[in-house]
Amino acid sequence: MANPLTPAQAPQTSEKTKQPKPGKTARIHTVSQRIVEIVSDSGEGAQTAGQLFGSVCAKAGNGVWTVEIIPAEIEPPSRSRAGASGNRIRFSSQKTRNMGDKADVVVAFNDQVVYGRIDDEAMGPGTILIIDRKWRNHADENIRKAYIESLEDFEKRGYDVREVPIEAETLRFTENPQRGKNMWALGLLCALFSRDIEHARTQVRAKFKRKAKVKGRADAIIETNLKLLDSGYEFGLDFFDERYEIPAVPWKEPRVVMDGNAAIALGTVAAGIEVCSMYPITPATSATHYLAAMFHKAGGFIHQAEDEIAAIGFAIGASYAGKTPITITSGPGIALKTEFIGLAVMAEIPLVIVDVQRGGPATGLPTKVEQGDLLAALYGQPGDAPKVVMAASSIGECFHFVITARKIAESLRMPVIVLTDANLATGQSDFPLPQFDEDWLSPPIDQSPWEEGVSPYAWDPETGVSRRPIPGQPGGMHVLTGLAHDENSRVAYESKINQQGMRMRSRKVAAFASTLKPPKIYGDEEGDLLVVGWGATRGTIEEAVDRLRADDEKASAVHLRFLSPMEPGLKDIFSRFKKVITVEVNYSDDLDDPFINEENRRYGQLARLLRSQTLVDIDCWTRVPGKPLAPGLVEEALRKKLAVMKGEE
Amino acid sequence: MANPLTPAQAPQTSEKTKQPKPGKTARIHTVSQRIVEIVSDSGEGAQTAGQLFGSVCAKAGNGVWTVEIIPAEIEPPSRSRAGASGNRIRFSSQKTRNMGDKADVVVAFNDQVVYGRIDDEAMGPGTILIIDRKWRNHADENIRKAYIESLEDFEKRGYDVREVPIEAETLRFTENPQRGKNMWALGLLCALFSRDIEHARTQVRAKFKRKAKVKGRADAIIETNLKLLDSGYEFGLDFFDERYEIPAVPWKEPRVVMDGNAAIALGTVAAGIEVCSMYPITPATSATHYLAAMFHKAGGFIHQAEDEIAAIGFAIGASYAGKTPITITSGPGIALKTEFIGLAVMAEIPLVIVDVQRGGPATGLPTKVEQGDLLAALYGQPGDAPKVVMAASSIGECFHFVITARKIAESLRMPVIVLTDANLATGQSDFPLPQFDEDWLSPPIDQSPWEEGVSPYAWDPETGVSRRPIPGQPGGMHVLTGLAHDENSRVAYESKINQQGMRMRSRKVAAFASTLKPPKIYGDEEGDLLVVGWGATRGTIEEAVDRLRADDEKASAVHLRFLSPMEPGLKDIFSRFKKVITVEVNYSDDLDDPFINEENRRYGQLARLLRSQTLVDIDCWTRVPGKPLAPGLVEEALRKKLAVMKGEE
Amino acid sequence: MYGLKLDWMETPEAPYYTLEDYTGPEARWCPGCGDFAVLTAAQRLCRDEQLAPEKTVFVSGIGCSSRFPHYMKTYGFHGLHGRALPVACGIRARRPDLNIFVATGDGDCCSIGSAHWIHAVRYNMRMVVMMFDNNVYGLTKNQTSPTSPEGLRTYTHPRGAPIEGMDPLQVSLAVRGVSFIAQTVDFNPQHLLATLTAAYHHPGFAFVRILQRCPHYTPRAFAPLQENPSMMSLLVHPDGIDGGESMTRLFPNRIEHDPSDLRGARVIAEAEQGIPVGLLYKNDSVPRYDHASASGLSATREDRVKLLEQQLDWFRI
Amino acid sequence: MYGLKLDWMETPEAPYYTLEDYTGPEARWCPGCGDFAVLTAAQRLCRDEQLAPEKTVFVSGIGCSSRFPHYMKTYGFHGLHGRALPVACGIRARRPDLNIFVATGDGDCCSIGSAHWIHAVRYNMRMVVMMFDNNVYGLTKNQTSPTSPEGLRTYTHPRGAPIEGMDPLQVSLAVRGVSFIAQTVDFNPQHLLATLTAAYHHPGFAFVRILQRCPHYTPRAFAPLQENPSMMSLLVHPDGIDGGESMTRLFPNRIEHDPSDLRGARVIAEAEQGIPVGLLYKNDSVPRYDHASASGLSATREDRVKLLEQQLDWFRI
Ligand SMILES: Cc1ncc(C[n+]2csc(CCOP(=O)(O)OP(=O)(O)O)c2C)c(N)n1
Ligand SMILES: Cc1ncc(C[n+]2csc(CCOP(=O)(O)OP(=O)(O)O)c2C)c(N)n1
Ligand code: SF4
Ligand code: SF4
Ligand SMILES: [Mg+2]
Ligand SMILES: [Mg+2]
Repeated sequence: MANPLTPAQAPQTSEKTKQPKPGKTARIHTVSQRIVEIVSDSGEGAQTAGQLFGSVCAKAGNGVWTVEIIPAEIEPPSRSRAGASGNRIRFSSQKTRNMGDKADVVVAFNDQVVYGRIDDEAMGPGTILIIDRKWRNHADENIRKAYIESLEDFEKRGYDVREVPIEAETLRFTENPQRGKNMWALGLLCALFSRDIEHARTQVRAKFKRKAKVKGRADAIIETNLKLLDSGYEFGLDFFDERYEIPAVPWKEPRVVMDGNAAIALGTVAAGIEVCSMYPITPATSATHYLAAMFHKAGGFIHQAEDEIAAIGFAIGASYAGKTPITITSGPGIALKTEFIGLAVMAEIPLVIVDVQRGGPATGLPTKVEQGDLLAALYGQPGDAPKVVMAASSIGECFHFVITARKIAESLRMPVIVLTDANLATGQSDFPLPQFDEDWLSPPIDQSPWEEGVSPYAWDPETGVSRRPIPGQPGGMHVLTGLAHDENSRVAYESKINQQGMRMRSRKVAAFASTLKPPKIYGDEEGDLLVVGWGATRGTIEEAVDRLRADDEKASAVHLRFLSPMEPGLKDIFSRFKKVITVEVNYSDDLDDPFINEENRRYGQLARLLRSQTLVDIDCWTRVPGKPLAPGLVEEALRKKLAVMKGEE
Repeated sequence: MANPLTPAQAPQTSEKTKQPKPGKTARIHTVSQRIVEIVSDSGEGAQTAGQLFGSVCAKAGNGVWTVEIIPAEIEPPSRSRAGASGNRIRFSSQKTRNMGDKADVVVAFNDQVVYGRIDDEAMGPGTILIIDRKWRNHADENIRKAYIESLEDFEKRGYDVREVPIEAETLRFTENPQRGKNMWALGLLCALFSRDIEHARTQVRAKFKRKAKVKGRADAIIETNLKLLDSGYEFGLDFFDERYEIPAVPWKEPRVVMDGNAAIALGTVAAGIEVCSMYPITPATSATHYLAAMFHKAGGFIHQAEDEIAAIGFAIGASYAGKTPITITSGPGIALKTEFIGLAVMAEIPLVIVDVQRGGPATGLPTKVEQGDLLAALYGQPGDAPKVVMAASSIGECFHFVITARKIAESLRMPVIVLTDANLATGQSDFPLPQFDEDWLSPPIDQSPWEEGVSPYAWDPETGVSRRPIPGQPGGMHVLTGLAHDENSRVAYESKINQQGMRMRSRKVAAFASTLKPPKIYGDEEGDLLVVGWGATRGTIEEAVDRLRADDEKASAVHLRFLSPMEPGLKDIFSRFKKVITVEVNYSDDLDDPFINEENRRYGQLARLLRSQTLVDIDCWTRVPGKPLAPGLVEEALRKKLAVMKGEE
Repeated sequence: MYGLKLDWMETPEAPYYTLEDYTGPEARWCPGCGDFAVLTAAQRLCRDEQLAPEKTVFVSGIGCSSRFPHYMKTYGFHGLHGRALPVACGIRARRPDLNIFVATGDGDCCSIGSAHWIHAVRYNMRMVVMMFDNNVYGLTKNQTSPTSPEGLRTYTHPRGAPIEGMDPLQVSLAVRGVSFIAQTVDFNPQHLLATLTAAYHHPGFAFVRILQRCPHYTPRAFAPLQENPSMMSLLVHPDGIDGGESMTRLFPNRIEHDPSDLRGARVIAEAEQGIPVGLLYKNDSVPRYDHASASGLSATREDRVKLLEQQLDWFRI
Repeated sequence: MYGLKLDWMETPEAPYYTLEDYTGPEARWCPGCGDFAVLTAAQRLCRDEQLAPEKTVFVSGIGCSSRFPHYMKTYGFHGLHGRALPVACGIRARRPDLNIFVATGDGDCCSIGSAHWIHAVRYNMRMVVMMFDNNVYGLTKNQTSPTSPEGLRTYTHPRGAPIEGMDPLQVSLAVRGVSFIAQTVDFNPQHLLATLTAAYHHPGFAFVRILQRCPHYTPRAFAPLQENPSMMSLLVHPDGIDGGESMTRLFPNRIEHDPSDLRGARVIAEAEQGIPVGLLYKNDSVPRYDHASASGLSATREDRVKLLEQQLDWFRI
């Protein structure tokens, strides 16, 4: 979890750029992209170094996408596979929208965390592994032996192993290497990738200025860290025979880089929301941490409730009183909010609910990625509870969708669920600097007298939409109720009234659907294979499709932002492809599993919805690895599907 | 709500039948069925009279189906439409499996409750309306006037109105007519339908014996009620010019008659369940009331928890400790249990969950009928939570499904949801006397040493099934967890283990599906129209289909008992009909609603599932009237569909 | 009350609200139900205090007593079973201007809602909570509630409730943040009104337990108190609830109790000296969470835009 | 302990359990976390009492402390956040033979789980509840808990927790049905073990609040107590918790307190005389709901079949 008090990005400074000392003459290759991981035991700061390196790359004009490498425990034992903590940074001279496949370079503070990355299939033959050589001389013989054995194994696996005196060098500047190695390593990476060291220094300065402010000895800390950075950098210039340059993307607009939870926090500010009501839960909480650090400056208030039920209840109260709120949670929290979401639908209470999905079911994989809550978002409530469900596919969308969701919630008078996931939540990426728009903010709360004769649910018969009286408005008095009710919000048991209420609530969704446009197709408008996705997999799917297209396969992709209602025109789009398949990070049976056939197969969640809605025979390829899908994995799966198709033709 | 201490049926007695005095010579018509309603203000006992009349009819060998008429308030004001309280009894010389259409006879204690029935579309031209004439002479002029006006209106509506001195006659035997009119009316009905008055006397005696036991003056009360019964009976013999006889069904087996909640309570006893953990909620609570009155005799225990979350948590604890429990609730309770159901799936905890569905969403229509929880039962949990979901289509199935559900839950080690609804819960019907089978009971809890080397989730790779160690079993120690875990129940974050766990949990459902048979088709195996249903609508749908078939329409029906997994062979069955349509009591958009087209239409819940699973273009006709669908209504809807089909052909 | 409201002192534009202005559709409780008395008292309170109906919200959960808002002519929120308090807290969060009342039952508050109850006491957000304690679940027709006395026969416990009922006063008094705890009875309209009035004026979370008759299911729960008022003890003190001389006379037993004395309140809650009626505890200086929650209300759009831009700038590359 | 267990007195078949038999996989808490001490104490308790591992169940919710069952070698149930107690009650319902321990955190128990906590105290079903109070949400990384002191800076309240922390002892003591309330500290292993032992022997619901150090997020929460033991008061009494002379010496302040004195316990819980350590309240004769829940255990299959047939007969036509 990133410290909310120390966002990864420092403000721009205009200090003069100091020219670094040139090192030995190395071959500098210009390449279009690289994937770097930096991993350590938890507490050794690889996450910070990774975040800073990501920022430096972004600053250098590269497109970046980072993925946090998070151990399960808070302080796992040192030198353990499961304890690997750090960051993966993919940066390139293009827009970068997924984590990529195998790492090109891994910087590891010990050999065991490397195994954590191997388990995660993060490395492959050719990966440059930069590792601290300190273990060679470790006091404990077992550790020495383990290290040597690991190194042999690494060679066997085809990694390009480079031992480097990370700790030894760090000790030249600080007594506690645990708190310095990361900066040295950052310097090393800056050298390897020909980054502007002054950018890095600015980042480091800003980072520790904030951090040190709390602990109160800013200058000394900054000084030490800068020394470490420079030392690593110079070591690198000297050490590497081959170095790399990744040209900047020719961006047209100014950009920002942040993680998805920060984007949600900023979206909340931008949407004019005043109340965020929450109960802590991984991986959603850090969004509220960001918010907590600054929301008060806009007069906003965060309520940490006694549980998730109270959190949404409080939000609903605030909404009834005229202040459309946000509540941010993850799967188990959504489960607990089920009943209140039903009430919000029934009584037509605007509300923004963010579900930062994690691995399920139950407690599942709390820190890991999954897209498993789609059906629960749509169908979790007993009874018919139509609502709007949308899914962000990028960090920029995390920001913008909160704004959109508040507007939809208020104009349709219903809860809107925004789905994101652990991948977006903790990964960083760049997107265009949002240009503030007055229209984003909610209008000030209306306290003028309510129009006489207008009932509190004066449903427009065509659209189901009605305006709501807010306490304080003279003449608007009514009793909101979760019981079936008529236009006047009077409890009613008559058949017709029940049917009408249901119809009006459903109609709002249909009316809203009529305002949506068909989704854009990525690739050709027709072809052999259409890949359908939703949520954070967008960049991955599109990269896989790009690779197929590079091989002249007729593949395209389409990505859905709205899941309820769905964007129109899907059936028509699907009809133009020989095969349609969803790629999702949730569970589906495979067709060759025992007992499984097409009729009883449990499909991926989006596939189930699309099959029902379009009757197109949509296949699915889904996996639940607890981590983002690599584009290569998707590519491989799609290639197999194409091969089968060709075999059959 | 029926008093649990006074089940509607008395034990058989072998008293000698006394011949009633013959009345004036009336024409006695033999008819195959009749629908009778008896309605009063709440507290005037029409419900009791109705229940007893139902029992008398059942006793006479008719097939019966009763529907409670329940007011929204506990004690609504007298003479109010919304206060109509009573019972509808359909009885016939065949198996009777739905409430039928318009009532043939309505006995009403005042004119206002008749309007309640009119609002409910319970009456039609020709309905015989037997009404208390006392209002003609009421002290309050407004009431007198209202009564006369009502009567004129009733005539205009074509009812066959018969004024009868209900209260006046009652006053001859008791000072408080509120507590006597119902027995007099019961006598009257016995005369009208040529019922054996001695059966009625036995019922009345049994009923008040139990009731009076509590209040302690049994004999006097019984005596008065019998006098009232006889008086009504004799009045009726004298009064009616035309009377009816409904021959008995030639049953081959002994039968019982009860309501669905009593059936669930008895099923719980029969299943060998020891623990029922619940929180009160309409319309589920009466099941636990029945149980509470007798469960202790089998050593069973009912826990009324502090809320629904605790109720299921307690049940899950009991299950972990080896005692598979039942928890009984309705929609809002299911919502609150969402998270724990996910845990039960994840940790593979057997559990029977009964959802007595009511009108939703939110508080909705608490006493009314709906089939709105199907998708929530399947998909309510965030993450993938495969489980078995089954729906009872009759009161007999309420009994048997609890037994089946416990067995499935234990053998698959997962929660099983049994769906019933307010219609089954409070309606009475007859079914064959269950013949006890040793096999119904759960085996005694295993405390023998756990087999060495067998892990706590030793999943059979083919079926996903494993045996569970129960606390107390030496060697079986393990930690059950809701986190992703391996075979040893160790928390695991590895991709493969997560994928495997998900696969095993899904596999169990698939393996179970392979043991199911395709559902039987009601009617011909192929034709023009196939109506698909689930739950309590079965009898209604089949009667509608019968009527179509009587007109040579090629219509058939199929009813699903298992919703997850679904019974096999559906696609094949569907392929043999030109059109397939579901009939459900939940919401769907109509195709001619504004903005609605086939692609964005929100279908009925079963239709959504079937479309997705079979890709057959399944239409739906659904309504949410808050009451059971009348067969005539379904018939009409289906005829329209057939007409459109023919027009199009 | 009784004409004491000096109409002529009001500005001509300000409307004078009559009982009528607070009276919604005819209430639908059983005849003799204690809820009627509370409804009357609440309507009187509103009239006496001249609360603008549009500035007044009655929030409830689910239960007979939770039907309350429907019978008022103010704003109302009839939500979910057990969840009245989070909703009321959410309403209060940014609306210091509203008058907030909560109607909740013993099941609603002390069973399914107990987490929210405990925490609402902690938060001490200004509102009046009327906890209707009829010792039973009324709306669902006769099940044991957490305050049902041991042995009470209900449909879930036909052979008697297996454990003692809990004491909502004692529990509330144990929560840090507690600032107003009172008990009253529905069958003494004067005390009831005086109690609700005191609660209304309390600057914080005012919790009032109302012993409420349910003739339908627990006809004997409070009948002994009504028949024999000496089973109750009226709490008297200058800082306590003053229902006037005529009301006081109805209680033969009185206990002098200083409502600032928390320990004393706990002893009184044990009811060894009779069921207490009156103000057990009051402390006006307990910090209020609604002060924290409303602290940003004066922020402007400009503040927000500035924050947004500052933050975006921070993340800019 | 220390060899006092007389092995030779046991029947030859009965195994002697060593610490080993209760020690699960290596515990994964932060270095210096107080949870380790509790784990050690629990394992010792099991060994000292020779609890059959297969008859022993540790139940927990979610939190750092709720990882507890994983590190035992007994049965365990690591369920949902806030829901340990309903599960434990359900396990107890029909299993008088099992030893049941609950591990729950201050967030797990006093925030999301507070309804169950209150009601579990009421039910008084036999079990030992270890409430790990580190004044913070540990597992989710530093958010305010209901016991966080006012002003504590956490990630949800970077400018300080807005209200006072609640007192779990006082709240528990207010619930009718309460039968055992004790407080101990993780940094005094002897007192900790003695307290858990007393709790284990209590015939009912034994609630133990453990002041637990979280060096990671609240390093200063209990450091003052450790540094200055005179901030604590040891409760001493012949019926209290006896940790032995050596342990007693570590507490400069002592209060003589009879654990049967509920009112006294409430005063002590206010901590005006220092943070109490020891047994606040104990009453062995409070009725137990697990007696009611297990009352049908002796019923036979025949009883059941008879009931079924009798009932079916009743409904027969
Ligand atoms: C989630 C949920 N569970 C259960 C119910 C059913 N229910 C409605 S009111 C009620 C209890 C009412 O008792 P109480 O709160 O004491 O109010 P009273 O009717 O006695 O005034 C219950 C259990 C519900 N509506 N929602
Ligand atoms: C329903 C649900 N909500 C939230 C969470 C996230 N969560 C896990 S542990 C925890 C709080 C832990 O605090 P505490 O109970 O004090 O235990 P500690 O970690 O301090 O030992 C939270 C909020 C969750 N797992 N499930
Ligand atoms: S059941 Fe009881 S509480 Fe409910 S309305 Fe009737 S008398 Fe009042
Ligand atoms: S965060 Fe605190 S409570 Fe959790 S393991 Fe670390 S020290 Fe222990
Ligand atoms: Mg009540
Ligand atoms: Mg904690």
